[in-house]
Amino acid sequence: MVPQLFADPSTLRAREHFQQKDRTLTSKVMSVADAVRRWVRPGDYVAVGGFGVNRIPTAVCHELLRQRPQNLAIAGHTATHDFQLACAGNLTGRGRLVARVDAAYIVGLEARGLSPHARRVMESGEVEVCEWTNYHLAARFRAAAIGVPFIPTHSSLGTDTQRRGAGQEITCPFTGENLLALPALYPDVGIIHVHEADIYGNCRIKGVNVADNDLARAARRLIVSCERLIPHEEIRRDPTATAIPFFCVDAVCEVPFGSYPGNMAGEYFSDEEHLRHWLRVEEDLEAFKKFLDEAILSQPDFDGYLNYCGGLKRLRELRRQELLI
Amino acid sequence: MVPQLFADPSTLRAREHFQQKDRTLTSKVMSVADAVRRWVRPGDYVAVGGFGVNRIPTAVCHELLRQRPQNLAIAGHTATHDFQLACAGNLTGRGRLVARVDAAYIVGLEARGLSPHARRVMESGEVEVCEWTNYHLAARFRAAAIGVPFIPTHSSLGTDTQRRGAGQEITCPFTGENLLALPALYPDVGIIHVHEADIYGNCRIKGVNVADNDLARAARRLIVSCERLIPHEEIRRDPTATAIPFFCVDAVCEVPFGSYPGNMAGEYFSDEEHLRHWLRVEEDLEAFKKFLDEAILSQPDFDGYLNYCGGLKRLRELRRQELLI
Amino acid sequence: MVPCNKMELMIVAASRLLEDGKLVTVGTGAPCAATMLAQKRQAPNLVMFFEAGGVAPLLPTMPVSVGDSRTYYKGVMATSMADVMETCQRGLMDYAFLGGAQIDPYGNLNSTHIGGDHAKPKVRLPGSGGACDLASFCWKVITITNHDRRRFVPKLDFLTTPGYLTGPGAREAAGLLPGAGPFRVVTDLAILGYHAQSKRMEVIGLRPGVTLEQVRDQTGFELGVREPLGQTPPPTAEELAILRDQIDPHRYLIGRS
Amino acid sequence: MVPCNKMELMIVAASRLLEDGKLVTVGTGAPCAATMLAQKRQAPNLVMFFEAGGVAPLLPTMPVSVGDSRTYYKGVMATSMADVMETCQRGLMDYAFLGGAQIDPYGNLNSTHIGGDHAKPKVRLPGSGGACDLASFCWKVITITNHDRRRFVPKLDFLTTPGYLTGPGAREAAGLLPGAGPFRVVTDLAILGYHAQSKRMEVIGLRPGVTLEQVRDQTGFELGVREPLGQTPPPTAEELAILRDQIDPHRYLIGRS
Repeated sequence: MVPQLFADPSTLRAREHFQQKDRTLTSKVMSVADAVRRWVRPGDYVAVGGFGVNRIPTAVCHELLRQRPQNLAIAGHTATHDFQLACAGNLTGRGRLVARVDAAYIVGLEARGLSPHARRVMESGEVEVCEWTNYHLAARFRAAAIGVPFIPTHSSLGTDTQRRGAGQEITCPFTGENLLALPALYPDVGIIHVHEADIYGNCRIKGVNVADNDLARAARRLIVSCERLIPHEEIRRDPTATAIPFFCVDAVCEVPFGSYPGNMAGEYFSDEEHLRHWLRVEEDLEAFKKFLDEAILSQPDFDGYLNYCGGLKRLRELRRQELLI
Repeated sequence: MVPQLFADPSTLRAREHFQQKDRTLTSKVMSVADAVRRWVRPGDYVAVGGFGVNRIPTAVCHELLRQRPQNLAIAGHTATHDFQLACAGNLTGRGRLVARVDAAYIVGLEARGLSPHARRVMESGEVEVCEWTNYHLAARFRAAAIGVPFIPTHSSLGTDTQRRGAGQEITCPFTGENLLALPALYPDVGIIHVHEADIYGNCRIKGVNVADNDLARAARRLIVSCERLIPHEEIRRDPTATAIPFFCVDAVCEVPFGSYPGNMAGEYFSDEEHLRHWLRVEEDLEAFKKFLDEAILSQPDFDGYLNYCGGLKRLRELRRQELLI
Repeated sequence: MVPCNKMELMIVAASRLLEDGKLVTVGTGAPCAATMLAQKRQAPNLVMFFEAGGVAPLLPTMPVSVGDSRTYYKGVMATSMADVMETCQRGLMDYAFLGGAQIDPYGNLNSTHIGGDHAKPKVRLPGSGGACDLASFCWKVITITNHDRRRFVPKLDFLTTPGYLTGPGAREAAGLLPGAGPFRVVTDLAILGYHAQSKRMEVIGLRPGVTLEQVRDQTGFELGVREPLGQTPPPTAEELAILRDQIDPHRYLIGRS
Repeated sequence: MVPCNKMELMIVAASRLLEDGKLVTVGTGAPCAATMLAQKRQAPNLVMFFEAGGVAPLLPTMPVSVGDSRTYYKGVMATSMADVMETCQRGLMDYAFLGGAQIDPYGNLNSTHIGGDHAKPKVRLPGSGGACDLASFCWKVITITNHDRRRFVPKLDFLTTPGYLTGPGAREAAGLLPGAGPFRVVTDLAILGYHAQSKRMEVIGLRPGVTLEQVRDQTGFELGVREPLGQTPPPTAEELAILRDQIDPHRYLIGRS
């Protein structure tokens, strides 16, 4: 099987989209449910920000599970709990959330181990896979943000990762060096979680940015969740601090603790106990379905999940851990 | 005449250099004179940061004039007063400072007009020119910072700017789009001015970054001047604020008002009167040589120039202008 | 008609071209003033960019440089030049204002050199700066310029910045992105656009009191007309008042004319 | 010899490979502990990077993730993944620590799948993550792993991450950058390197009490020896004390062995 591109790298067609994209300074504040309803469509290519469990938009990922648009393509970039959540939409009784994945890092939770359910999904053969590396996907977002159809790299030449990926070898016109051209990746929908945003979507991120500055610019539509809304005037007080400008953003959802059980720099540490629970409960599919239903699907919103997991008491503990208190 | 590259875009040879580059956390604080003596060699390719007269490393440019290494190549990127200063090293009686220029923006000072002396130099035929655009040079720094020999762009195809430049047309392997490949630009020496740096060279910049983050990473050697040294601990207090890491930096020179007569965001506005004086005095070559001698060459250091230009009184006025007081 | 000078005339005419809710990259001077005026009238949500990295400032005064600290004073973002240019390259920038020493019938611009040859020019000019990039990327390029035969030439000494290059299909053939390019030329004599098929410059509106003949006299190439050719409405008292009282109270710009 | 477990043995051995004044990209666990130990001994100016963007943190505890907030706690920079990877690509990164489920004689690694085929694997693993990038870019790649035949295989099920590929000249022929690649494999039985000509893995030091035969028994391919083959010096009391008291006081890592 020839590896194929799951997203169109053409600058021309990206420009046709961006030309039409709304760029007025109007409030984009809405609920997570409304954001997903409005901006995610079946078959979309979805890219999720953060790294591992850190600064991931958990609340929005939950809403994808609840609304379950079918047959998404997913950017498996530094994906851990976010990929667990995506896979929870497959083989659990309501069709197939994930149909295709650009795999750079999937099914694992770093040193915590592999996700039994994500493995179950990926080993079932029901998800089409194309291989990449973390840098490949970061560079593909970058190419899209730049507005060119590819960016070259010296990475991965001669590997099966390259052979099972969809890059193309090219020769440098200046040096004759052999390079791998990485196609621009314009996700239909980008989803990121940030520390602060104003109602228009101007965003600030503390700590590592991972690939989110580029992802935000590359995404045709962008859903931002934030720990807190801040006044527009505060953005204007320090324009150097703005990581993502409003004209990239389509929805702004205020979700305190929105990255739980992940780590949000300066706010709360990851809930390692709860993450271990996930890995355990995933082992048995029926138990996992019951857990999903109780913890997420039957909850009206993310606050419900937070309460299910120990509520403010637990969150306060995680905050102390983060602050080394 | 076929346009040619003034710098080697090869990743391989850049890597050989960077592998050897000192990367220890040791103090790099030195005088501007020592920095130029130590890090700039005749024939070097030199790139200067900032934009227009804004956040330019004037003090280091003056030192180039004083020491006058011969036959430099210059990145004429958003260059205004910095290019005036470079050209002051040609046709003024001590050989030829500038031998080659990658011209994106040169000889002009934006709405202030054209520099008579920079024109004199560029119209003399003694400087070899290759044409680019501001974005071309920014993207060439970026390619070098990325560590690839080129980056593609859709800019400038079909123009004389392209024909008198040294990019190469390539075809996108994914979309068939025609693109211009821009060769990586690794300057031998980068020179930038920043707001704050620690003794190791970790730097913070306020306001627009222009191309300096990429330039700093692309440069084989990097001289940083800063408005003020700050404690290393202050850098570690807020790592998100670091724009340039120490391992890119070879010299750190504390030069308060080091961008004068340029504008330093939050510190002082540009001295428009003095800039007008430069344009006037350049008209007559002999008068200009006298001015250079008095204002710069006979001064022991940059403080001397500041005093020549009105000293702290004038700087206080410019500070008030900047702060809109 | 309220008396006004050429610069005021051009700024007001240019400001009227800008729609609300769009993005525009400006330089200092007339483009910046035109954008500020539009923001205070029909386009409060027009967002101003400067190529050095300033986005959506609340300008306290007219900037003297495209990179000075005014260009991001109370802005929503102070970023890099690459970020601004790449925002243009991926198709978000609606307008760009560009100028040059020469403009040809296809809206190509020269800002590199006049006379001589490239290696030893008679007059060396700054070069592209960001102009060639913006003209490659932005959907609608507007030029504000005085109208005379030295500027409006049949053939440029150097094609720095692309208009329609050699005519229909030429941009696409060269590989430039479709749909972008020249839109309007605003001069002290007329407003000009480009013929839909031939891509050649044509007059679409005359200043009050200016004849087509006068315009043709000051243009070094044949100039078509978009029918019906009318007069451009003169600046209103309100427009001039905003320009004079709020945008350029010290007459740095409008005092030049 | 101070008693210690396999994990402690490997961490100490790896830490000794790291020279002062160099840059190293680490993962969580043993690589991070080895780097911290080196910093507290021979390499106080060794700079630690994490691929998510953390540079030179003063780690308050062992991170649980390559992107958690510890990885830039009091760091000199918290940047992007691209910035870290590109620092590697342009040749500044001296060391990288990489692991995998399988390693072959040329130091190639598999972390993508075991068994089955790619579309329907028996065991799906995470994939490259940043490993393939780091192995393409960094000058000296170090692997820390338990030594057994399931891991040390003659042929990988999937070549995720490049070692010397198929042998001498293969990296260069594929277009990978010269001079970078596999350096050492640190196991519970031995320290291994690569033969200068053949690029095949070879034993360069045995753990105290381990025989060459034992190592070969646990290796699924032919294993050469760099003469004279000696024993690797055991961890010193000082090294173990730092590791146990300062680096991993809660024994999260060294308690696993």
